[in-house]
Amino acid sequence: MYSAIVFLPLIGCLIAGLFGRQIGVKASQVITSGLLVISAILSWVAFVSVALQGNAETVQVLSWIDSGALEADWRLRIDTLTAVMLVVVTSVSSLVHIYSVGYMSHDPHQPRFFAYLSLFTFAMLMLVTADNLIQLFFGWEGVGLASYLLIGFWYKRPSANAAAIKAFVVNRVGDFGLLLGISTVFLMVGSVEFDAIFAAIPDMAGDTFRFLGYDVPVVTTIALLLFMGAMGKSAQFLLHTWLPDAMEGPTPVSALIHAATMVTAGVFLVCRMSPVFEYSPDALAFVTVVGATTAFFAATVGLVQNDIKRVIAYSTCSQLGYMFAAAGIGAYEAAMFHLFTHAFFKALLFLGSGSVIHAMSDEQDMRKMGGLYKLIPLTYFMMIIGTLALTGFPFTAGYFSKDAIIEAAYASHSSAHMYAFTLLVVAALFTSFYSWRLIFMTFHGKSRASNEVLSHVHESPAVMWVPLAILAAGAIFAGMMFSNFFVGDAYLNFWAGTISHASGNEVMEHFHHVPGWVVWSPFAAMVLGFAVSWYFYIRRPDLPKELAQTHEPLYKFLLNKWYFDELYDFIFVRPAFFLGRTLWKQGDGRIIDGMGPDGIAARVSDITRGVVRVQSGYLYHYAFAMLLGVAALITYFMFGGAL
Amino acid sequence: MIVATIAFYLFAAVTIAAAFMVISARNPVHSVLFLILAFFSSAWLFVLMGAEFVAMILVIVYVGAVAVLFLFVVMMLDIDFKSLRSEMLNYLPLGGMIGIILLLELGLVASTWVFAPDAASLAAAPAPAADSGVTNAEALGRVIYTQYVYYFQAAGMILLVAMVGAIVLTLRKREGVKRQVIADQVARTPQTGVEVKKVEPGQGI
Amino acid sequence: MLDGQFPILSLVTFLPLLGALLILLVPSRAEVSDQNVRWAALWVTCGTFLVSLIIWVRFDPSTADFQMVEQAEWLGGAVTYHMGVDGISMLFVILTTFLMPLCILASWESIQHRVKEYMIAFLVLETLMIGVFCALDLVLFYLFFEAGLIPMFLIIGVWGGARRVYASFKFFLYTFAGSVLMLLAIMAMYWQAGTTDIPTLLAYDFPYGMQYWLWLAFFASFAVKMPMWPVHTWLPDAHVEAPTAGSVILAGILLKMGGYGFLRFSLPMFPIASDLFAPLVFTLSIIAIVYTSLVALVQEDIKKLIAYSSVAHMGFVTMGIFAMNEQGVQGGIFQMLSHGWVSGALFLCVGVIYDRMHTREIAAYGGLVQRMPLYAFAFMLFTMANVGLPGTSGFVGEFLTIVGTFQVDTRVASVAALGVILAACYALFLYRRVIFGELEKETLKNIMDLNRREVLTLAPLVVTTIFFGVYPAPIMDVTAVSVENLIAGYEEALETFTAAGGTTGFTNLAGLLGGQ
Amino acid sequence: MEIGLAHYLIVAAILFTLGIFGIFLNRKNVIIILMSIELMLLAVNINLVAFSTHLGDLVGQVFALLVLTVAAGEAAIGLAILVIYFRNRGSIAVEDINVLKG
Amino acid sequence: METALVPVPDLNPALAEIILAVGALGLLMLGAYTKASTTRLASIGAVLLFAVAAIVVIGQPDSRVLTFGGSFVTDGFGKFMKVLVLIGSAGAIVMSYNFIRRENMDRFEFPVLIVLATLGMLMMVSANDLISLYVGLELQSLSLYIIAAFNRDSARSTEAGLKYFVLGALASGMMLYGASLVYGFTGTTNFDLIAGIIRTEGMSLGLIFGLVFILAALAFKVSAVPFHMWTPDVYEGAPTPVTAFFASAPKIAAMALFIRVMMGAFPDASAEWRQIVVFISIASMLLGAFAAIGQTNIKRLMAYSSIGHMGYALVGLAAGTEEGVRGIIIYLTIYLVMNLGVFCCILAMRRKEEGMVEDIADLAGLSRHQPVLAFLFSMLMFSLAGVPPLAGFFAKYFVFLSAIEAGLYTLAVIGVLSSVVGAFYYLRVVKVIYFDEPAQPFEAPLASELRVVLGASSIVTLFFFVYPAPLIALAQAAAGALLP
Repeated sequence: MYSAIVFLPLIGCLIAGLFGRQIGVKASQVITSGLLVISAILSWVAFVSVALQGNAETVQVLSWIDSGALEADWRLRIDTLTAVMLVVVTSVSSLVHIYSVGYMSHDPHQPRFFAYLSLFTFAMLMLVTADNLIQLFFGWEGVGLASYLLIGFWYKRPSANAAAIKAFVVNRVGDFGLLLGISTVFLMVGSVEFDAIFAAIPDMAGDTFRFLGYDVPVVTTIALLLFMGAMGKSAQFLLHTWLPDAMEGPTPVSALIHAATMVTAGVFLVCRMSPVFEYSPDALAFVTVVGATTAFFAATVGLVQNDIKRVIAYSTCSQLGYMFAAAGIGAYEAAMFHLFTHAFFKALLFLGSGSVIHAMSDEQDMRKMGGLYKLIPLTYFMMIIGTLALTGFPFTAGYFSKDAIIEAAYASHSSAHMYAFTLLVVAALFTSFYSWRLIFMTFHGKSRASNEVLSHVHESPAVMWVPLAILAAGAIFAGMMFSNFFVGDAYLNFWAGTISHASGNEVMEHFHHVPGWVVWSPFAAMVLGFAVSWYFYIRRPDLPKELAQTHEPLYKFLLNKWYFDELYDFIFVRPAFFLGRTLWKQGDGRIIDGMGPDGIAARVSDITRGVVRVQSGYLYHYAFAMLLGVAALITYFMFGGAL
Repeated sequence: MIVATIAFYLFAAVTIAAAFMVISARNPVHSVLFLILAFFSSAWLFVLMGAEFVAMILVIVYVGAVAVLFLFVVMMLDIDFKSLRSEMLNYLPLGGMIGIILLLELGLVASTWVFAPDAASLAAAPAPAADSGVTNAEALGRVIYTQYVYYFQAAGMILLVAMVGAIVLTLRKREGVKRQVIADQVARTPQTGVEVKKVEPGQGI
Repeated sequence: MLDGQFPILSLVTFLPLLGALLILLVPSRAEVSDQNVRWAALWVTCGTFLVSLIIWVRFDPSTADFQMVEQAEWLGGAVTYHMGVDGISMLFVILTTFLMPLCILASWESIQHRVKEYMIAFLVLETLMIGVFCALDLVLFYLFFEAGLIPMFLIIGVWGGARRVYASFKFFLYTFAGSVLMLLAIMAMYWQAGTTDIPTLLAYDFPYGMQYWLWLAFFASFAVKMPMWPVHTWLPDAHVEAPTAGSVILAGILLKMGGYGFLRFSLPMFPIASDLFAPLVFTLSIIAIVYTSLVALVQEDIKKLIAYSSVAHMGFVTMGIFAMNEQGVQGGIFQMLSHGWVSGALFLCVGVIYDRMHTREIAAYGGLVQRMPLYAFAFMLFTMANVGLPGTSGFVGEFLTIVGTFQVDTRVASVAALGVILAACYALFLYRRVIFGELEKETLKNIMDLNRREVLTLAPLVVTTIFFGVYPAPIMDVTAVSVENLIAGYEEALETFTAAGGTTGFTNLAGLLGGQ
Repeated sequence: MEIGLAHYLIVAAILFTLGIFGIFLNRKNVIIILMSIELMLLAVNINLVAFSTHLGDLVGQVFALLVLTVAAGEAAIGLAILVIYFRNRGSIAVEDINVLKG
Repeated sequence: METALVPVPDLNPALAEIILAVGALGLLMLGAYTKASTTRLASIGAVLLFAVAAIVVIGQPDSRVLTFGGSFVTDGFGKFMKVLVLIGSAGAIVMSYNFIRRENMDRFEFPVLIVLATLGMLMMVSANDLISLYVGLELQSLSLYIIAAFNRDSARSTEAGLKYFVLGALASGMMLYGASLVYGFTGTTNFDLIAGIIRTEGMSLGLIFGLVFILAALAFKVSAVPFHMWTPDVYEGAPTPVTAFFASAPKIAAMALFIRVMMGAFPDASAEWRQIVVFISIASMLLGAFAAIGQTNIKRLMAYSSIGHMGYALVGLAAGTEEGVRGIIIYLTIYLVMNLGVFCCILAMRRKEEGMVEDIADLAGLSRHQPVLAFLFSMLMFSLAGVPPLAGFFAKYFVFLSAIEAGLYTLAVIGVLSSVVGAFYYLRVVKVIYFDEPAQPFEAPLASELRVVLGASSIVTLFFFVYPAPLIALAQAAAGALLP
C-alpha cells in the first residue's frame, strides 16, 4: 500500500508524459488525477493506521548506492511524521490536479502539465518517505526539478524561464549545504540511515572535528549545514528571493508547490532531524532567528505588493518563518501542525486567487481589480475563509497552529525566544493587514478594471470550486480536529517518538501555561491589522498613496523587497559572469594558451625562422659552422672537459 | 745539422707563405702558381724527413698533374676577378679569431707531444734501418703490394670512380659538331661514298 | 599461451579492426556503397557490443584478480602481449562498445563525404580504445593509448568544422607531448623492475625517490588526457571542431583514459608519490571545477560549453580518485562511466540541431521546444544528468566523489560542492537559451523533431542514464572488490613507508626536495 | 737547434689552418676553395710523414701516398663538378652558389 | 735480399666486396662496349649484384674474422649492416629505374656508380683500420659527389654536387688530420691496437684532438649537427632517387662506421666521446625538429627529418651499451624501410604538364584522388613521427630505452620533447594530404617498381608491431657480436 501511495503518481506521470499526445488531454487528466485521488485516499488510510494506531513500518523497495560503508537503499519509512506529510501532500495534490482540469482547460500542453504535477508529487512523496539522507536528497532535488519545470511551464515567457532558473539555482545553494551536511554526517557517523544517525548523535554532543580548517562542534555543524538546505527549499531569509518570482508558474503550481508542500520540505527536514538539532542549542537558536526574521521580513514586504499572487507568496514565506521559529524553539510539533493547517488555507488562498485571476482574464495586478465580490461571490467566500484562517481568526485552523507557535515562543527557554516572540507577533499584525488589504483591494471598492475584462468575469466551474470548498473545510476544521493530536494532550502518543526532545526541552508542556496577555497578543494583532486595513482601503482609499509619498524611501525599500535581488545581482550574478568571461578570454585564452600551446608554437616558429636563416645557402657559412663545431669541441676538452 | 735546420726553416717559411698567397691572391692563376710553389717547398720538407718517394710523388703527381689541371680549368673558365666585398671584412674578425684559437690549440698539441711508450713496438711496417741499404722507395714498394694490397686495390677503385665521374659529368656528345671518325672513314666504300646522279639536260644540277 | 581459454578480449578488441578491413574491401565512390559501408559499420559495432557483453556476463565480481587473461610472446624478452580485465577496467570496455554503435548511427546522415574512410577511422579507433582498457602490459598499453591519436586526429581534421586544423593539431601535439614523458617513465620502470607486465608491476615496490618522478611523468600524460586544469585548453577546441560522433568518443571514452590511468598506474604503483601529490591533484581539481564552470557560464558555443563542463566533471573524477577511499574511487569510476554516456548524449543532442541548422551558436537557437518536444525532453534529461540530479546517473558519481573527498579534506569537498551550484547555472542557462523562449527565428520555424534514427540513437542513452541513476548496483558491484583491493594495497604501502620512518603527506615534500 | 717532430707538426697545423681559412674566408671563386683543400691535405701529409719518420714506421708514408692518390681523384671530380656548374650558371663565384637554402 | 713469400690474404671475408668490385667493372665494360642504351640492363645487373652480395654476406660466419692484416673485419654486426646497406642501395636503383629515363639522366654510369658507392660503404662497415676507413669512405663519397651532380644540366643538381663535394672534402680533410694525430699518438692505425694503447696509456690531449676531428667527419657523414649544413641543400638539389639513396644506405654505412670507430677503437675513451655524442645528438634532434617546420619542399623536409633521425639514432650510441647498439640497429633498419617508402611517395609526385613537383602544397587533397597513396604516405609520416603502433615508434622506443638504462635522462627528455615538435611537421604533411582542398592530381598509376618498394616498405612499417620479435632478436645478436 505504501509503495502504491508513492509510485502511483509516478505511473501517472509516465503515462501522461510519455503517451500524453497519444492518449489525449482528457485521458491524461483523468489518469493522473485519478491515480492521485487513490493515492490520497490510501494516504488517509495510512495516516489512520500509522499516526492514530501506531503501526509505523519501513518498506524496502530496491538497493541503491552501496559503496564501502556508504549504503543507501530505496526504502519507504512510514511513521507519523511521514504520514502527516503524506496526507498533506497527496490531499492537496489531488485537489490541485482536479482544480487544474478547470484552470488549465485552455492550455495546449495539458498532458505535460499533469505529468509534471504528478512527477512533483512523486518526488515529494519520496522525500517524505525517505529512510536515509540520500533518498531524501533525491526527493529534495526531484521536487526542485519539478518546481523548475512548472515555474517555467510557460516557456515562452522570458520571465518564467528566468524565474525557473532562479528557483533551481537558489535551491542549489541550499543543496550545497545539504550535500555537505550529508557528507559530514557520513564522515562522523559512518552511515546515512536515519536510525543510525539518531542513535549516534547523542554521543557526539560536544565533540569537534576539523572543518574547513577550523575545529567546529560536530552536531552544530551538521545541523547548520542541513538547515542551509532547508533555508533554500523553504525560501528563508537570504535564500528567499526565488519564491516570489516562482509565481510566474501557473497558479495551481503555486498552490501545490510554493505554498502547501515543497516549500515546507525544509520544515519537514528540520523536524525529521530533530534528534540532531536537539543536541545543538546554537543551531536551534540560529533556526529561530532565521525563522522569525523571515516571518517579519516577508510580512513587511507583503504589505505593499500589488500582485495578488506575490502577496500570498510573501505570506507563505512569512508563514514558513513561523514554522522554523517554532522548530527553532523546540516546538517541532507546533511547526508540523502549522505546516499541516497552512497547507490547507494557503492552498485555498492560492487556488482562490487563481480563480480570481481566471475570472479576470489572467490579470494579477490588484490595482486593476476591485468590487469583485458581487461577480464571483463563491470565490469571494472561499477567500474570506482562507484569510480568516491565515490571520488566525479564532477556531479556524490558523488560530490553533499559529497561536501555538507564538505561545511556545514565549514559553521556550531558547536564547532567542523573546526575539522570536516579538517579531512573530508583529508579523501577525502585518499578516492580518496585508491579508485584508488583499481582500479589500480585490473584492471591495470600485472596480478599476476595464469594461472589456469585466464583461468576461464569471464564476469558476465546479471542477474548480469544489476543490476550493474541500480546502475551505480543511481550513476551518483541520485545527479543531487535530489540535489535540499535534500539540495537545495526545501529542506524545501521536508522534510516537518520531520527533525527539532533548532532556530539558519541555516547551510542549510549558506553552499551555503562558500568561494571558501572551495568549491574546496574536488576536489583538489580528484585529488591529484588520482595522488598519479597513481604514486604509475602505474608509480612506487615498491614504495609502499619501503615506507612500511621505515615506517614499521606506515604501520603495519594501516594494523592492529590501533590494535583495539587486544586491544578489550585484554580488553574485554579475561577478560570476565577469569572472567567467575574464577567465575564459584572459585566463584560458591569453595566459594558458598564450603561455602554453600557442605561445610555445610561436616560440617554435621563431626558433625555426632563426635556424632557417642560418641555413643561408653559402658554402662559407656552412664551412664556418663546421669549423665552429670542431673548435668548440676542442676548446671544451681543453678547458672545461674531462681533462 | 745546421744546414738541415736552415733548410727546414727556409722551406717551412716558403711553404707557409706560398699557402697564404694561395688563399689571398686576387688572381686565381697566381693562386695556382703559389700552390705549385707550396708543393715544391713541402716536397723538400719531405726529403728532409727522409721520405723521398712521397716527395717525388708529390712533385710528379701534384705539380705535374693536379696543379696543371687546376691551371687548365682556371684558364678555361675565364673567370672575372671579383674584389672582396665588405661583408667578408665584417666576417673576418670572428672567423679569424676562431681560426687563431684553433691554430693555437693545434700548436699546443704539437708542442706538448708525448710518445705513447708502446707505440714504437706497434709498427706494422717498420721502416728499414738507415744502414740496411734499403731505400725509402724500395721499402714502400715492398709493403704496398703485399701487406697493403687491399689499400692499393681500393685506391685503384677510387681512381676509377674519379675517372668515370669526370667523364660522365663533363663529356657530352654535341649534336651538329663535325668530328673525325676514323672508323667511319675506313669503312667507307665507293658504294656509300659515291652517288651517281643522272642529270636531265637543261635542268641544271 | 592463452591459458586454454577462448580469447574473448582479443576478439572484442580486434573485431572492429576486422570490420574495418571488411569495409576496406567495399568498392568505393558510389552512393550505394556508402550506404553499405554504414550498415557494415553498424553491424560490426553492434556485434562487438554484443560480444563484449559476454565479458560482463562471464566476469566474476568477487575477485580483484585480472580475468580472461591472455598472454603471448610479443616484443621479445619481458614485453608480452598480455590482456585481461578487472573490476576497474571491464566496464570501460563495455562503455566503449556501447557508445560505438550510437556514434555510427549519429554519423549516418551528417557524414556525407568520405564515408568509408570515416567508418574505418572509427572502427580502428574502437579497437585501440578497447585495447587501452584491456592491455596488461605497459608497452602494449602505451601502444594503444597513443595510437588512438591518429584516427582521432584524422576525424577532427577531415570531418571537422572551420578551425579543424588548429584543433586537430592542438589535440594531437598536446596529448602527444604529455604521453612521451610517460613513455620514458615506462622505460625507467622497465629497467628498475625488469618487466613491463602490469600485474607484476602492481606488486612491485618502487623506491620512494623514483616514485615521484615516475608519478610526475605519468601525471603529465594523464592530466592532459583527462584533461585537468591548466592543460585543458585543447579540449574545448577539439570538441567544437570535431564532428558529433568524434565529440562523443572524445568526451565519452578518450577522456576516461586519463582517469583509468590514474587508477591503474599512479595510485597502485606509486602510492607514496600519490600521497604526496594528492594535494596538488585536489588543488587542480577544484580549480578545474570552479574555473571551468565559470567559463562555461559565458560560452556562446553550445559544444564549447559542454566541453568546459566536461573539464569540470573530470575535476570531480580526479578529486574522487585521489581521495583514496571507496566512495571516492568508486564515485570517480562511476562518474567517468556516467559522464561517458551523459556527455556523449549531450554532444549527440548538439549534433541533432547542428545537422539541421549548421551552427552551434547558442544565439542562433531558442524556443526549440515548440517544434521539437521529444528533443527537448531528451536534452532536458541529459542536462539534468549533467547537473547531477539524483535519479540520474550523473548524481551517483558526483555525490560519491564529494562524500569520499569530504572524508579526506573538507575544504576540497566544499569547494567542489560549489561546482554543483555552478553546474546548475550554466547547464540551465544553456537549456533556457536553446530550448525555451519564443520561437522567433525564421530559420527555426520549420525545424523537425527527432527522426527515427535519432530517437534510436538517444533512447539507449536515456534508458542507461535513468537506469543506472536509480539502480547503480550492477556497476558498483563490479567495481567494489577491485577498488577495495586497490585501497588496501595503497594503505599498506603507506603504512610500510611510515613504519620505515617516512613521513607521508605534504611534509614529505621537504624530504623530496632535500634529495631523498 | 734540433729540428724535431714538433716543428713539422706546427708547420702542418699552420697549413691546415690556412686551408680552413681559405675555405670559409674566400668569396672569390670555388677554385680557391679546391686549392685550400689541397693545402689541408698537404698538411695532413706532412703530419703523416713526420710521424712515420719519427716512429720508424712506414704506415704513415703509405697512408700519405694513399692520401695523395685520393686527393688527385678528388681534384678531378671537384673540377669536373665545377665545370658543369659553370656551364649551368656561368659563374663560380662562391656568393652565387645559394639557390638552395633555408 | 730475400724475397719474402707473402701469403695471399684470406679473401673469403671480403667476398661480397670483391663481387661488387668485379661486377662494377663488368657493368662498366658492358656499358662502354655496347652501342645501345644499357642503362636498364645495368640497373638490373646492379640489383642482381646486390642480391648476390647480400646472399654472400648472409652466408658468412657470425664470428669475428679479420683479414688483410687486421684492417678488414667481418662480424655479425657488420653482416647486419651490410645487408641493410645492400637493401638500401638496391631500393635506390629500383626507384631510379624509370626516373632516370624520364629526367634526362639515362646513362649506364648511374647504376655503376651506385654499385661503386655501395662497395665503399661495405668497406666502411668492415673497416678496422684508419686507412681502410679512409679509403672506404672516399670511395663512397666520391661516388656520391658524382651522382649528386648527375643531372648535369640542372643548376640545382650541380649546385648540390658542388656543395656536397666542397664540404665533404673539408670533412675528409678534418678526418685525415684527426687520423694523422691518432696515428702519431698511438703509433698505429689499427683499431684494435689503438684500443689497446688507450686501455694501457689512457687518453692524451693529442688523442682527444684526433678523436674530435674524426668524430666531426663521421658526424658530417651522418649529417649530425653542426656538421649537417650540407644535407638540406644536397637533398633538395639532387635528383629524387639520389636523395632517397643519400638518405638511406650511406647513412647506415656511416652510422655503422661511427659505431665501429667509437666502440672498436675508442671504447675506453667513452667518457670523452659520449659527451660529444650526447651534444650532437641533442643538437640534431632539436635542429631536425625545428628547422623542418619552416620547410615547403618535401625533399628538404626529409633532409631535416633525416638529421633529426640521426640524432635519435645517436642516442643509442650515447648510451654506449649493448642495448644502445641494439637500439641503433633497430632504428636504422626501420628508418631505412620508412625512408624508402617515403621517397617512393615523393617520386609519385609527378604531373603530366609540370613533371616532378616537390612542394608540400602540391600534395593537397591527395586523399581524394589517390586514397591508397595518401594513406600510405600519411602512415609513413606518422611512423616517422614515432606514433605507435607503427614501426617508427619501436625504433624510438629501443634507443630511448637504452638511454634511460644508461641514465641519460636529460637526453631522453629532450629527445622525446623534440619528437613532439617533430611530430608537428609530419602532421603538417598529413594535414595537406587529408585536410586541404584538392589540387591537381598526380599522374597515376604509380610505376610498378615503385609500387613494389612502397608496398614492401608500408607492410613492414604498418605491421611491424604484430611480430617484431625476429628483428629484435637479430639486432640483439648483431649488437652482441660487436660487444663481446
